[in-house]
Amino acid sequence: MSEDVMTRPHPTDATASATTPREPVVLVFTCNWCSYRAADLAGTARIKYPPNVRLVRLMCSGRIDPSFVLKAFASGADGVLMTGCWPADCHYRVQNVKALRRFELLRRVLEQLGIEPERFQRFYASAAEGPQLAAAFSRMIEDVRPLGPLDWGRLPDLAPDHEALTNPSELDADSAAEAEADLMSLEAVGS
Amino acid sequence: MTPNEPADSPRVGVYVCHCGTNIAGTVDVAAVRDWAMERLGPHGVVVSRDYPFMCSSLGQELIEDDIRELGLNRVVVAACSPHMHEKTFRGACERAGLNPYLCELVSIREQVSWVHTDKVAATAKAEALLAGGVLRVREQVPLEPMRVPINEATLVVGGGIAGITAALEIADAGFPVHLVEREPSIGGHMAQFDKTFPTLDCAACILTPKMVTAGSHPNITLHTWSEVTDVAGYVGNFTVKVLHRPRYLDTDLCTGCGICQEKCPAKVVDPVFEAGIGYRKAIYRPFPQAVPKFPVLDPDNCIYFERGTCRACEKLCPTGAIRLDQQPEEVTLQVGNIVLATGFEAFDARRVEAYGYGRLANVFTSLEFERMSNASGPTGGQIVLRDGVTEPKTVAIVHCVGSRDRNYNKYCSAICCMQSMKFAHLVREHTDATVYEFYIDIRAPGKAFDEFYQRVQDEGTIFIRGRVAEVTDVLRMPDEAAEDGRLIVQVEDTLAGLQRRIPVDMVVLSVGLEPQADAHEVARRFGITCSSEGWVIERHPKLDPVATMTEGVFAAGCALGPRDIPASVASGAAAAARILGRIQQRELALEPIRAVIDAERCSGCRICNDLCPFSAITFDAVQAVTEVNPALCQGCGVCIAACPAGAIAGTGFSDAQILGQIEGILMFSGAADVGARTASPEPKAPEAVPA
Amino acid sequence: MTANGKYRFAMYWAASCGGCDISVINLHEAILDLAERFDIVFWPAVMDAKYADVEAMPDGSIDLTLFSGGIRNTENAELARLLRRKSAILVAFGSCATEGCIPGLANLTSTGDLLDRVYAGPSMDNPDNVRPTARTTMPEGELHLPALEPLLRTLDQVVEVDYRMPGCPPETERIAEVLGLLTAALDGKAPMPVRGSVVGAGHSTVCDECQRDRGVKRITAFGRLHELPPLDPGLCLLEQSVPCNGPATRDGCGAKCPLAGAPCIGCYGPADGVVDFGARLLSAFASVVDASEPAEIDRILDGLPDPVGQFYRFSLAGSLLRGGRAARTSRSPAAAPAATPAREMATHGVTR
Amino acid sequence: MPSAVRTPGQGAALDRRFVDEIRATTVGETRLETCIQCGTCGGSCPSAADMDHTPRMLFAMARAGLRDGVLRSNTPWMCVSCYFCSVRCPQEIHIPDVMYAIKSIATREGIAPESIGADFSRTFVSNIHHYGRSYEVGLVARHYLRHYALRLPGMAPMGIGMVTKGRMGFIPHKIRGIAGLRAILARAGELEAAAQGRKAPA
Amino acid sequence: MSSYLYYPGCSLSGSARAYAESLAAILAPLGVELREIDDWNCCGATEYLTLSPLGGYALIGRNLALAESQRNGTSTLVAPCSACYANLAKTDRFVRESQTLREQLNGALAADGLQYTPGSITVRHLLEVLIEDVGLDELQRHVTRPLHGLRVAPYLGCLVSRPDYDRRWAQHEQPHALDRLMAALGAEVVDYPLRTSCCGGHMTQISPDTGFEMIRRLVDAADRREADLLVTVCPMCQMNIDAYQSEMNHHFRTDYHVPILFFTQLIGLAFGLEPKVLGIGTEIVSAHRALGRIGIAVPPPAEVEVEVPAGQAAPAAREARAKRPKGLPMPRLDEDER
Repeated sequence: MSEDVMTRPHPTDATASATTPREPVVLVFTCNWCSYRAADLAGTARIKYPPNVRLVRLMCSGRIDPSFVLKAFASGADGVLMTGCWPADCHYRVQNVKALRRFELLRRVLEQLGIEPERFQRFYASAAEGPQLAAAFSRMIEDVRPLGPLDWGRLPDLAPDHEALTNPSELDADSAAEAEADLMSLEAVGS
Repeated sequence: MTPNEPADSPRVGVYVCHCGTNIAGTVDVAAVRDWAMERLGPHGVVVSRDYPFMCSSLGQELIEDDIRELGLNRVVVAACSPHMHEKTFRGACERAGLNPYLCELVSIREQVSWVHTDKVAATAKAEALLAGGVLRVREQVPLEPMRVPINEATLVVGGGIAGITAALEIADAGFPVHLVEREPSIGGHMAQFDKTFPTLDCAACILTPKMVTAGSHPNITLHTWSEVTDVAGYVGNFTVKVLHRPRYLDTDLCTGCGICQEKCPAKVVDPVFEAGIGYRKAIYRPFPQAVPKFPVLDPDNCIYFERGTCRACEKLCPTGAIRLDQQPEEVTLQVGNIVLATGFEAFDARRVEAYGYGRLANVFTSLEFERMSNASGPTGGQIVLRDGVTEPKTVAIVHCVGSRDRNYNKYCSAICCMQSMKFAHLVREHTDATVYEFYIDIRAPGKAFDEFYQRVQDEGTIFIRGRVAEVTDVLRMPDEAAEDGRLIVQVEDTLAGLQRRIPVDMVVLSVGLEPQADAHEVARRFGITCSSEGWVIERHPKLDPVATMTEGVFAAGCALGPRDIPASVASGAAAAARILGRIQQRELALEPIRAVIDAERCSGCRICNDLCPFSAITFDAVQAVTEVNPALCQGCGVCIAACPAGAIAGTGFSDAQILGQIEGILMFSGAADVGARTASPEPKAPEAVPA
Repeated sequence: MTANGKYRFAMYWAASCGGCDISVINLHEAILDLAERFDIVFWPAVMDAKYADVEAMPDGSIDLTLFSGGIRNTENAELARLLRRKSAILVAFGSCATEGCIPGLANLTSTGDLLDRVYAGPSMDNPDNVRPTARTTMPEGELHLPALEPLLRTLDQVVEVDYRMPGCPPETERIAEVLGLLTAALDGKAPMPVRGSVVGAGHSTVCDECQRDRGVKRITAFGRLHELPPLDPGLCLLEQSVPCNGPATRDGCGAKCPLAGAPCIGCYGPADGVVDFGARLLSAFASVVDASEPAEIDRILDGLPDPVGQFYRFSLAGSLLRGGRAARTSRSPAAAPAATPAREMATHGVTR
Repeated sequence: MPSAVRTPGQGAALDRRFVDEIRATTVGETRLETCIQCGTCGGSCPSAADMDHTPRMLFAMARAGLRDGVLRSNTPWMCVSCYFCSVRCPQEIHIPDVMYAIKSIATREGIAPESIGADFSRTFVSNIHHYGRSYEVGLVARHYLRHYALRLPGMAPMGIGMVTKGRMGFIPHKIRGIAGLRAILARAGELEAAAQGRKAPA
Repeated sequence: MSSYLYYPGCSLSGSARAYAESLAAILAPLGVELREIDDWNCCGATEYLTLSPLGGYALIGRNLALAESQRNGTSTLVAPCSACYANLAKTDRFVRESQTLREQLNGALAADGLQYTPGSITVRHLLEVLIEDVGLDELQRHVTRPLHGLRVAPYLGCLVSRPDYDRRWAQHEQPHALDRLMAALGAEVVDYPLRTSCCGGHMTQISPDTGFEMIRRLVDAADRREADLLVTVCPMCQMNIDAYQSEMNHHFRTDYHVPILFFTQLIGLAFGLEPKVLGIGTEIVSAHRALGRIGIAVPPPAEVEVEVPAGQAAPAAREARAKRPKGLPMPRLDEDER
């Protein structure tokens, strides 16, 4: 066992972690009672699914605030999967129905914003349906992969306009620097 | 939103568990440890360690020491599922004087090492989840658990042996119990049996006393011929509605003399207690030892209800107890805990066409045989063919009917092997018939089970290893069976490796156990989860086998899955013990996960008013603001997500925590190299010139 | 402060309609009080001025700048930075500056399509398909035009702002209050509002000011006013199937629209601490849809033909996603086809 | 009846990959590895009496790697494809499909035990290759003269009946697309070889 | 006029001519149109699969591909031959569930510029169509000569209700569809537990002893239950039981005489059609005597009638039908769907 303690923080840098950047990342919202336990079950049963599926545990799918989904996309998720108990099996009786209603409306908004329906899906799993849930994870990845990365955080391709931005006669030195920072901020979506 | 410095600037300690090789085998824990230090330093991580078993006392001390010595005010443990060890590590924090809710558990076992194989990807995911945990815990605030009083009364659903045991245990400890049974009498399936394996003691002899005690116990209220129609509230304070179906008689007047039953002209097949091979009257007491002693009238078969005439029972009842106009009545009970002991249903043998049950007269099910072999059963304990007189000369007992079969139920019903061998013994006991047992595997792992197997072999029962392919009355040769009309059991004797056609008089199908037909409905009503088949799911299959996912609701007996009498009794007693423990505490600490409304910001739009199934949300018309009753709030968070003014906050799962977690999970992930920059706390826009 | 003891005041319009300026002018005689206390050093809407003059001013020398309009092109961005440098107090003034407002809806469209719409649209006679370019060389020399940026940004997405004042436009009486407050603060007679906070508006939502009676909400249909039976003047519009944004919209306007029988369209933006106006509102609406079957839910939601327009009319640029896919993949007008299917875009412009 | 012990090939080295080979050759899923040896198949089989191994035993042999023994067994050739076993199998093993696979491997390797069975199939198939339809007269005639010359007398009434009652067409019907059909079958052959070539045991 | 794609299969133009003729005869009154797939090929029975599974599926696949390209209006393909039905249905099922097979199959079909879209064709057996789509009521409406007094043993054979990978049949072993159809025609339906037992298929060709024994079981059971005749929906079954019955008798030294007809033939008779147009008389084991008993005159038998000694009926059967006054109640059997 290793005991060394490092107490000096290192500077953050923006390089990506070890996962292949091109492999889609899917954020999954789970409810505490059914789908999260199904995920635990998938674990206990050692059922394999793609590693870039990442879970966020809430008490109920009814807690899912559309902002969470938007936040996920804004922060770089390529897909978002809403999971919860089967309609009649909600631990809170009927709250997953509210989640369903929000899903239906949010889906319309996302489509209007140009986000493919495959990127935003929902799935029901009872606490016993670990294998089914794991399968749903794999399916979701398969659905999203062909669409390529969503990269919402990425800077829109400025190439043609960008050179106009750096028009020497209009910009002095430090405002050029600002212009750079400015571009950064443009990338800083959703913060 | 995230992560503008929380009130106290966070000092986070990160602890990565190897869980032996469970995690370390797939995740490079050392790398995760160092990564957390480097990348999450700016987010408040001041110490990062790994340890083979964080949950061990040494591992916990590690955390406690750091809290004291490094002044940690947040702790993140990357280990197993929070459902496994959240309590453990919260305990550690508490011991070190840190509010337990400032501890976050990140599951890198169930969600990473156990479900992935690629080490690099798994490690990266572990890091991402860890980042999520850190950014989430930063936004967490100290919380105090909610304390609620516990109602001392307990509801036990199901009056079989498991339910009766649970009821008696609790009642004997001096607390009130409501025992609800769907049938007219308690006793369940065990009351139908003659003998019990492997000891062969008489079921009635050991069950009846318990039934009587339960029936007369001052602390037990029986609700037979009744069903639970609604469950509201939460652990410690459930409100339960029970529907009493009309017995069509006044139990205060009825002496249980049985004259009505005697005189009733309507004789019908009894599909329940007599398993379809015996008869009862339209007004009947299912069996002599029934508890309570009162009969019930079954309107579907009552001549009066069909034609409006007869009323024999009414005329002849010495105490005038018959009430043909009786209506169902609903009672409301207040209980603190619930035991579900709803039992099982026998597999419907008709579904296996090849065995001809229902088509071939002399094919019987195990339940039919139980009744037949029972001294108080329709044949007075005689083993006879369907004709009611002929004694069989050869009997075939077929194992695994509807069990261990992907066409019906995948699982092993656990009791059939022993039950079948009990039958073999009973046949030998009552007749001198030759008995065949057709089995796939003999499963006799219980105490004195295998000895019983030996015994039955000694008694001359012939065991043939082979799953019966079909039972038929079509003879291939006129002389195939000694007499016509006898049945042929066609099977491969797998040990001899040849197909055999064995003529027998009687076939007994040892049918499997299935969950009650309405298991899913019941689970829904009680807010618990059950498997796709319908068996109740335990909170933990090994460590918490009688608790359910829902606080205050326990399960016992075959509701949890097929099991024999001793196991049912044990689980009933276990559930009772768990409940008694809670009752003793008088009050109960609940997770402080609640919704809180900021009256300042509530505009009284009333969007949320209709969203709470626990009626925790009320509207104050005077102030024109909405309020949440923390005692009723279950913390689902629906109203929080619904409030258009953002005026409802959620403790334990606040927007800030969740948004932080999302950001953390994605900030370093491959898909969001930009996300990383997004997430770093330093502001991106150029600093404005100070005014 | 100037020699004559007045504070220096500036107001600028970036991508905006000028409504904000008019709302200030609407102060009527109160504007004289403004002139009493402030020297107007730069206000293109009411007086001539050169950027060069502003650049000439010492940094931080303008005491108060009301900045209206969103950042749509390089000139807007440039002026935002310039005024940030020169001003002690910079107020994001009005819906455009605070959350993008109507111009922000252009974030649903690529710059290419935007220019096509204007320079090749039905109302344009442009046979040579002339397009604006950043540089144009003329015999007299080279001309420069500000270039469109792919997304319209809110002021605080470009520079740090001191205060935000919502409204399209901000209500005149609120303006008067704010000017009064800030003058008092500058005089030292009152504390400065917390930096970064919202001024000239309340902390709750429009329903707080709306006098209509409200009951629990169970929505069985959404409809537009002309599609609905005559409304009960005393009852909550939402309960009468009118998609009213009041529940999610910051109060401060006096609930004028709903009280006049028109649904609130949300110009005052989100309430305190709300991350995303549209998300909140759609969540609220969806939560009270009175159906549990997908088909039935869909039927009811069909009553909202333009969800983004409904939920993000004013706040798209300021929202979490800032706009639509098309704008994110903007390309030079020439390269941009009339409409590019989203699918294709997923694989576009990923190098960098 | 002979038991696995006397199976020829027993002595030969066990082929652990045989089950995989069968899986690769079977269309649809085999689930062979899930067999619990319950004997439902052998019990249900109408022709089990004439098999030298019951299906269950054949599967056990396959799993044990007795490749030769399995391929030489007459069991698959005795399968009448009545599917009783497949609907009753508690493990949902597609037994008849597995039997086809074993037969095809056996014929491919020329060690089909029951030459009559393989031969009938070949005759039948060659009909198809010629005409695209089954040509009963040709089939029966050729097949019987080959194998059942002695049976012919006993069959006279039947033969006569069939003919006199016009139930035997003497002119084979050839489909128009015969060339195309042959092309398809040829291609299928290639693909199958390719597939198995990849999966075949090293 | 409901219309279907039609795959007759080889035997209907040969040994099962009677099936084809009787079918043609009853279609018109029922208002059903069968559109034969142009240039279909043999389904390979079980033989092709034996030599080359993939080849077999390609062979069958060609027919599905043709059907797909020729479907206008209807996508339901009707097969009167159980073996063809099972093969076609199974192939469609497998290409639906197996990506690999889908690619291989279409790869092979491509050799002749064909391709099949899994699921684009629904394969159904003639029996299913007559019972489900036309309906017993409609059939009954056309009955002018009820088969009263004719004791019929309904023999479905294996390949209609099995393998049934698509789970279309509620019962795989004892379906009562044919029973109910026969009852609708007024026939007296014999309880025939071997209704889906195997006729031996090609065993008569490759292992006669096996084949004969399987035929004997079927014939014997029908005989013991005093059936006048067997009725079937499968050419192979008809062929085996009819054509090989004499050889079987010869083999076992027995003298069974159980005629077997196609269900379409009995439907035709009940509709009052002439035996001749229904191909009655083409059977080797003559139904002359059986039909005579209900007053239907058919052409004289081609071979010498063998007298069946009376009273050879199985006591088993008689006892089974006997009512018992007292005894334990029997479990109730719910009316099965098919």
